[in-house]
Amino acid sequence: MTELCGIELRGPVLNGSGTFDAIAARRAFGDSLLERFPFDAFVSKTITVEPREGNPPPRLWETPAGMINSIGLPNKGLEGFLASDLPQLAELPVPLVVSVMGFTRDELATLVERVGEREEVELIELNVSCPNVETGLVMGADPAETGRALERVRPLTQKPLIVKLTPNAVDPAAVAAAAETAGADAVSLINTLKGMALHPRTGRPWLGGVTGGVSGPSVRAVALEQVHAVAERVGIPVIGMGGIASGRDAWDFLAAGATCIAVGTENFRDPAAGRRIASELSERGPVPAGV
Amino acid sequence: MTELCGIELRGPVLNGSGTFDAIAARRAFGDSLLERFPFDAFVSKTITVEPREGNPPPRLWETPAGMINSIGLPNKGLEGFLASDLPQLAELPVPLVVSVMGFTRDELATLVERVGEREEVELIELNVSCPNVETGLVMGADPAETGRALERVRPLTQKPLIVKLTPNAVDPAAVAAAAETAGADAVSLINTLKGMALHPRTGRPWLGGVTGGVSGPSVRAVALEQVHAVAERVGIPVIGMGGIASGRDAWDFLAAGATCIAVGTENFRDPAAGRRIASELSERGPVPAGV
Amino acid sequence: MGSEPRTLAPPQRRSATVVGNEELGAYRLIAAHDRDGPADPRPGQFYMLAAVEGWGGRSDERPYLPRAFSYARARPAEPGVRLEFLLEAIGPGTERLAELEAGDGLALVGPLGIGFRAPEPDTRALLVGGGIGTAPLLCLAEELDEPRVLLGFRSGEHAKAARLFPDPGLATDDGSVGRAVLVTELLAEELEGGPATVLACGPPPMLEAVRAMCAERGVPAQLAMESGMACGFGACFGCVVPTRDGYIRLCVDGPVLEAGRLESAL
Amino acid sequence: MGSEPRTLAPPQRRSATVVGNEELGAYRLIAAHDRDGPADPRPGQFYMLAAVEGWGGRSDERPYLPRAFSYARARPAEPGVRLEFLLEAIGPGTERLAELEAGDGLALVGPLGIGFRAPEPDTRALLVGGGIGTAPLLCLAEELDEPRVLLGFRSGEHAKAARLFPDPGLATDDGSVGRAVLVTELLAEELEGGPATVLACGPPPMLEAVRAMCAERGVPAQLAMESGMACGFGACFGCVVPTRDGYIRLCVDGPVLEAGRLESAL
Ligand SMILES: Cc1cc2nc3c(=O)[nH]c(=O)nc-3n(C[C@H](O)[C@H](O)[C@H](O)COP(=O)(O)OP(=O)(O)OC[C@H]3O[C@@H](n4cnc5c(N)ncnc54)[C@H](O)[C@@H]3O)c2cc1C
Ligand SMILES: Cc1cc2nc3c(=O)[nH]c(=O)nc-3n(C[C@H](O)[C@H](O)[C@H](O)COP(=O)(O)OP(=O)(O)OC[C@H]3O[C@@H](n4cnc5c(N)ncnc54)[C@H](O)[C@@H]3O)c2cc1C
Ligand SMILES: Cc1cc2nc3c(=O)[nH]c(=O)nc-3n(C[C@H](O)[C@H](O)[C@H](O)COP(=O)(O)O)c2cc1C
Ligand SMILES: Cc1cc2nc3c(=O)[nH]c(=O)nc-3n(C[C@H](O)[C@H](O)[C@H](O)COP(=O)(O)O)c2cc1C
Ligand code: FES
Ligand code: FES
Repeated sequence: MTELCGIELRGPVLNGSGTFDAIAARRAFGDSLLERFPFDAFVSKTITVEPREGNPPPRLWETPAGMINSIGLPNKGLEGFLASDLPQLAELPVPLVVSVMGFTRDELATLVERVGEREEVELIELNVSCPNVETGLVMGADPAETGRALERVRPLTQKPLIVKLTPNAVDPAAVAAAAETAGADAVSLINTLKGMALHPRTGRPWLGGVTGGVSGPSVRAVALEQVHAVAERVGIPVIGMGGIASGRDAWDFLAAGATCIAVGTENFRDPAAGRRIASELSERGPVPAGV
Repeated sequence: MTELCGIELRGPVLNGSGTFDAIAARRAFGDSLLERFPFDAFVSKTITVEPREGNPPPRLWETPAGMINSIGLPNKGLEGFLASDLPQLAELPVPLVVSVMGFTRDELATLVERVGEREEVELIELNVSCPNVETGLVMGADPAETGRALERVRPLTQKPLIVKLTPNAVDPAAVAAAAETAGADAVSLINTLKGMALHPRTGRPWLGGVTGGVSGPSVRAVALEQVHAVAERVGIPVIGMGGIASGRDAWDFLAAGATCIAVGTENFRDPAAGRRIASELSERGPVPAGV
Repeated sequence: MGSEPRTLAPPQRRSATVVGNEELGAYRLIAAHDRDGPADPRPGQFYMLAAVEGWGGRSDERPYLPRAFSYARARPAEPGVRLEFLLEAIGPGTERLAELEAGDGLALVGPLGIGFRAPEPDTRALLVGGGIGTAPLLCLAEELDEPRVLLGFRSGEHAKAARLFPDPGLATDDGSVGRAVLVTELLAEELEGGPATVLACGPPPMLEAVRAMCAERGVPAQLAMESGMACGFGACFGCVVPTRDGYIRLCVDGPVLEAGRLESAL
Repeated sequence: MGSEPRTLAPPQRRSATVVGNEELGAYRLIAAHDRDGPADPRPGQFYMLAAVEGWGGRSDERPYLPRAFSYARARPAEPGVRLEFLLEAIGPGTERLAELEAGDGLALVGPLGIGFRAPEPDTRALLVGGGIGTAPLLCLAEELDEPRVLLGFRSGEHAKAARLFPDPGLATDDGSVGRAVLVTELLAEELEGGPATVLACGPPPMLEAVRAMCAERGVPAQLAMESGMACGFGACFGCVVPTRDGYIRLCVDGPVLEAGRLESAL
């Protein structure tokens, strides 16, 4: 058993937001997916206030030991999510975390308030890896900006708030500390690293969104350093992710100070990766006290 | 032929600072190294004012499609370099770039002044990926800090100054722009990404220096995005590097707007990588106008 | 076939054993014994494949992600199923798979996606394949009675894949085998022969030509499409294609689409 | 041997052809034909090796960097040289190399580093090897006349490597072969037999025991050491070991060091 912000989880393995669509997976795999659900808590893909189509294709590029994605947060929007997705996600056998992103503090407030009202939702994750269209600053890259966002939404819900940090920052630990001070209950990291690929023939950007986010084993060493630095700085639980593909990797992130870990890109290679990693982790034996 | 800050190079392929020791390589390979020297200009390992032993071992960790190093800038110090290394580097058949790092602006000034006096040296690269011990800010992560450093050293030499940017910044293009405004003649990027590894048994930091720098193909997509962003922002030449292992990779960096490229970690796999990449590059054909 | 021709996949990656890998002109026909998979995938469904050993470290340190392949044939095997894939080696992933030898491990997830629907009542099934797009038509042809199969290839080497079919109409770009026309010209002629349902798979230009031709003539058509995929089961949102009602994920809403849903197949 | 026993390497990675790979108890003996390399590497020198195909994509998506291996034997071959490496599979790199088959490509750079110097005049050469540290002693023993070779292994399976030597003193931890003592005990006895030069290679604890014993008795010793390497030719500064005069790069200033330069071999 693992405890995360007062919620009992059967284990420490989550999914990274946007790397597993339980509704689509149920279409492909049927209810056998629920019988041995791969995660101990399920994190939804990030939703926004307005519906989004996402970026034009191509959206994917394979890199050495990883990939770049330029998905562009396609989602049904707040109302569409609450009406059609949430009831289906509520059928999952594990606690639900809903990931939200606002392009202004008002949007973020709306999302936290409306999602927070729903009892199917156990925790809310704030994806702050986007520019605040008012200030132009990437919320998650700037401690003050992140603090202000938290101060705004903290009073709006009793539910635990997780801040998903961006690795594209000088000092993620400073951002985490600001989030903690402003009332965050946990932080999760890393989100994807900014990256790019060119068309092999034309030399022009390959991705429809021009740039994208790098993920997979190639980012693991960077993620582990940031998780270690953040865990040393804050007292709230840390959810560590970034290239985790085995129980050994998960063990490393826990040893670096994480309370839970999340599996992202590895889900694409194996839909049961979460479960496999959980069992490899228990076979690997106890995790030493945080380094 | 390639022109870099008014200096004629036989081609666009440099080495990344600290990834090829021409003096040691000559001990291993003899003068055959000079007959077909792998690079079109040679960049020295970064020197500091005082001699440094470097970090305790272990200094290396292999990652998926890359590695982490925690070398710690071992070097003979300014006087030792000028007295014993520079004369040997002057025997190389290509122009010499000397990389320097100062922990204060005064140190940087001393290095630029003394190195700039030596006519064996064609260009000077400023490695600003270190904290300024006075301000605590990592010079290369902060545009203003970088600008102030350049303003201080610019008057001290006629030689072209290259600023080596760190990727561990929110907006490397802003730092590059500040360097250009303050008189830099070129920028080079990326330096290594901050990363970490744990001991497989103890879970404690593997590297003697605790954290280190990630390099190799795993960082290429991140490097390409930063080179592209910087080349769009500045008018001075950009030296692109980060995971370049083939002519195709080099072609991508040139297409992204770089004038020259540098080979780093790939040198470790093949001492002739620079030459191999140069010929693969010419086989690959013309590079389209910058994207 | 049902309204949504989809056989469910076990919810994890499993390991099959390669039992054959033979050259077929420009392609390779790879057979694997999938002990733990369903014996009844639907024509047009696909599997995500990777070599168990040595998946990575090739050109550009790739491949890393699994690769999508329509199954070409499936035969019940005790236990499980014997699957055949027709493969064209064009990059690090397909090159690695093309090297697999009998006894090697083949990691797979599937069957995935939605296959071909039944032809419209009282119409002849016209199967149109271009190049490697021939693969899913093989199992499809087996399920239909007396379908007419039309195949187009770049060259005679590629056209060897046509040997897998009893008596296909054949076209090659260089005219080395069959007629020196585009396969769509064969289709145009066949469409004169009365009501038909077109079931096609091939490169985007061919599919677009088929789509336009069928739209013009009001002929129902289903197109098996391709896009770059990372997961194959709707997790990454990477495989979208534009349709009249917005982007859809080809891996869960396709890869076979009613032509009418598309403005263009390019 | 010269004052600095170092044969220069061609300044690029080249491709050799594997001509043999046989099991030798817990180890493998891999032979390769290196057409373009020098025929006279010096005992104690090493090569950086990688498989030409499939270097990567194993556990943790590794290996990526080449791996360092002392050559165990070298025989002139027209053209070039036939090299033999004794290998213990302990991780992704050595596991991949252990799978190489005759005909496969072996990428290599070398010979690298400084080998063993000649024993002091009028001394007997005592060669002391532990485990895989046996490898460089094989070519060294061939160069010396009537050296005494002492070898220690974990088990009988490992001790099979001793068969490569005419008549070695043998010790195993479990006593399954030879005596159930540490090889350093055999050394202590031999050191009673008059002036000697000790030439040793093995795990750090063994080397440290040898160093301490020789220091105590004033016996000259050379130790072939190990450290993690990325390049093997002085480029990365990653392979340093501490000596009385600071850190040195083992790949260019070693791997064979005069024991007197070390405070400890651990
Ligand atoms: C539903 C479906 C069914 C399919 N069925 C078959 C089949 O039956 N037989 C068959 O042979 N093929 C089939 N394919 C195609 C097959 O999946 C691809 O050929 C394969 O993925 C190519 O992988 P690769 O590593 O060999 O080539 P890649 O190097 O991945 O190149 C393939 C294409 O991707 C692009 N590309 C190049 N580099 C990259 C990169 N780094 N990241 C992302 N894209 C890149 C280029 O456009 C290139 O042409 C199918 C595809 C789909 C979606
Ligand atoms: C000069 C020299 C000569 C040698 N000669 C021989 C020889 O003749 N025969 C022989 O069998 N071996 C020899 N070795 C040792 C050989 O180079 C190593 O066994 C090999 O590099 C191991 O690689 P691997 O991938 O199999 O194992 P790895 O996974 O690299 O593990 C090897 C050791 O490195 C550490 N490690 C684990 N993971 C990592 C990581 N990700 N990054 C960095 N370190 C890690 C651990 O301590 C582990 O025990 C020699 C080494 C040197 C320096
Ligand atoms: C295709 C894809 C889509 C993603 N979408 C989201 C998202 O919607 N919200 C979010 O917070 N993170 C998103 N991420 C980031 C992951 O949750 C995770 O932080 C990152 O991928 C690092 O973990 P990994 O290396 O294990 O994938 C996405 C990642 C990928 C690869
Ligand atoms: C072992 C090692 C040592 C390095 N030392 C230096 C250095 O002294 N100064 C510097 O500016 N960059 C140094 N770098 C960074 C490289 O010059 C280069 O910027 C970086 O490795 C990215 O390129 P690559 O991926 O091709 O290696 C070093 C990199 C490595 C791997
Ligand atoms: S391939 Fe991932 S959603 Fe379709
Ligand atoms: S291994 Fe790179 S310097 Fe020794």
